[in-house]
Amino acid sequence: MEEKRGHTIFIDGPINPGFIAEAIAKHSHKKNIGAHSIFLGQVRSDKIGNEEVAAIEYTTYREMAEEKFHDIREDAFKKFSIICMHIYHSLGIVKAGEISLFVFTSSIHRKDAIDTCEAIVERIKKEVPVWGKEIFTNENSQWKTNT
Amino acid sequence: MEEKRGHTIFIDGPINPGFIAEAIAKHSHKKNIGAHSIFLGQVRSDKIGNEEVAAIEYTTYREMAEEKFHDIREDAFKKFSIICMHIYHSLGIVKAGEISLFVFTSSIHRKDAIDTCEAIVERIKKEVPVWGKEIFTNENSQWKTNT
Amino acid sequence: MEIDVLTFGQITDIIKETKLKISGAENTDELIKLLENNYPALQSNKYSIAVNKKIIQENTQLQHQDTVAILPPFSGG
Amino acid sequence: MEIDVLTFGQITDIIKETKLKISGAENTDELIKLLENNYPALQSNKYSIAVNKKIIQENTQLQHQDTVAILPPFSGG
Repeated sequence: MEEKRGHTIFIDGPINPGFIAEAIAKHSHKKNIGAHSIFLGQVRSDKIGNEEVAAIEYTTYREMAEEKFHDIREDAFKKFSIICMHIYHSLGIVKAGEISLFVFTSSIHRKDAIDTCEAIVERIKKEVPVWGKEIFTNENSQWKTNT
Repeated sequence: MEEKRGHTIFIDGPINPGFIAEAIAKHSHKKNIGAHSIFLGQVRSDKIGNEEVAAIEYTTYREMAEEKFHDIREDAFKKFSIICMHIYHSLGIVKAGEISLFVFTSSIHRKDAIDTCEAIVERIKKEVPVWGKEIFTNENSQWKTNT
Repeated sequence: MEIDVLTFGQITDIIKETKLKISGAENTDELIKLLENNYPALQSNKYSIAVNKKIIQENTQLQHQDTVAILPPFSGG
Repeated sequence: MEIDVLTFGQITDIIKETKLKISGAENTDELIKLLENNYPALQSNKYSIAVNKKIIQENTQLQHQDTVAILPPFSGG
């Protein structure tokens, strides 16, 4: 029987590229995997007037978020033919240019990994109680809104 | 004006996770990027009878492949709103569990990166003259067929 | 009957507390009315309501020690 | 008139050369007929034809020193 692996971990601060490399490398022993799909959310330095976003500070309702991530994971394994999936989301300060979201799906054939990854990203944006506060270069701030 | 960056490079042997991490890290100074989409093709150890695939040996018609990669890149920048894209494909021997294809797209909003990445992977599989020869554990071999 | 009310994001900016104990609300409609009376700025904010971590769409009966979260629009990722 | 013929993958396994020089074919149909005569195993293989790196769908006139590639189904990625 296929082992269905999944982790959802809040990470304090940005998600480093080296961490992503390690996550990829850990899958080299799973020799039935043919395709990986990865989504990364990077903090943009959007301009508003003369100011630009220097960082986003993320907070969450952790108990509810963890339940929601669990549901998303369970649903993904039911609906899609994937071998494993991992979700990592930053909390606290993530500077412009740094990565705050890392979704990683793996499957035998490419379509499953790609479709699952996209579906998970959409659900995270819509359903997981996380809030980003945009902190501007002049230290003002405003709450981010997702599109 | 947006600088439209793109590289297409054949890599001798597997694509290492550390190389992928470096590619990601290089984008941290592009502060208008909000989303990255990555596709990785990993060599599967498919079983055929009692034998399994130990490695794939990739060969290409390089001049035509490079023209085709160029067309794919140009079309992607015309059709999609992306900030940059990179394609790396292995040549030579790539062992089961190792990575042979790395497609990397970046955009302001997530949909553009995701859609472009998927479209590029489909075009590479269909249109780029690369051939994989599956080498089995008993050293027999057969030409791979894409689905 | 006492309810734990949790606030997040913009809602915390208005209520100034991340956790309140509220008595005298039998259901979520009554709770919202009570909160919007005490914090009128709430009325101009979009939010959803979770009772014990589940988002509700309709007025919901409350039990002693239920946790009600006032959730502004999510903006993770 | 001389044409460069390039072979790849399974086609190289049949023709045993990666590059041939072929004379006496005015167009791609004539070239294919000539090759299938010399290498009958070609007839049971799927392949497409590129003239000067562009895949062609119909019979195509050839020029001196054109490069014709015999391409088995791609299997990259």
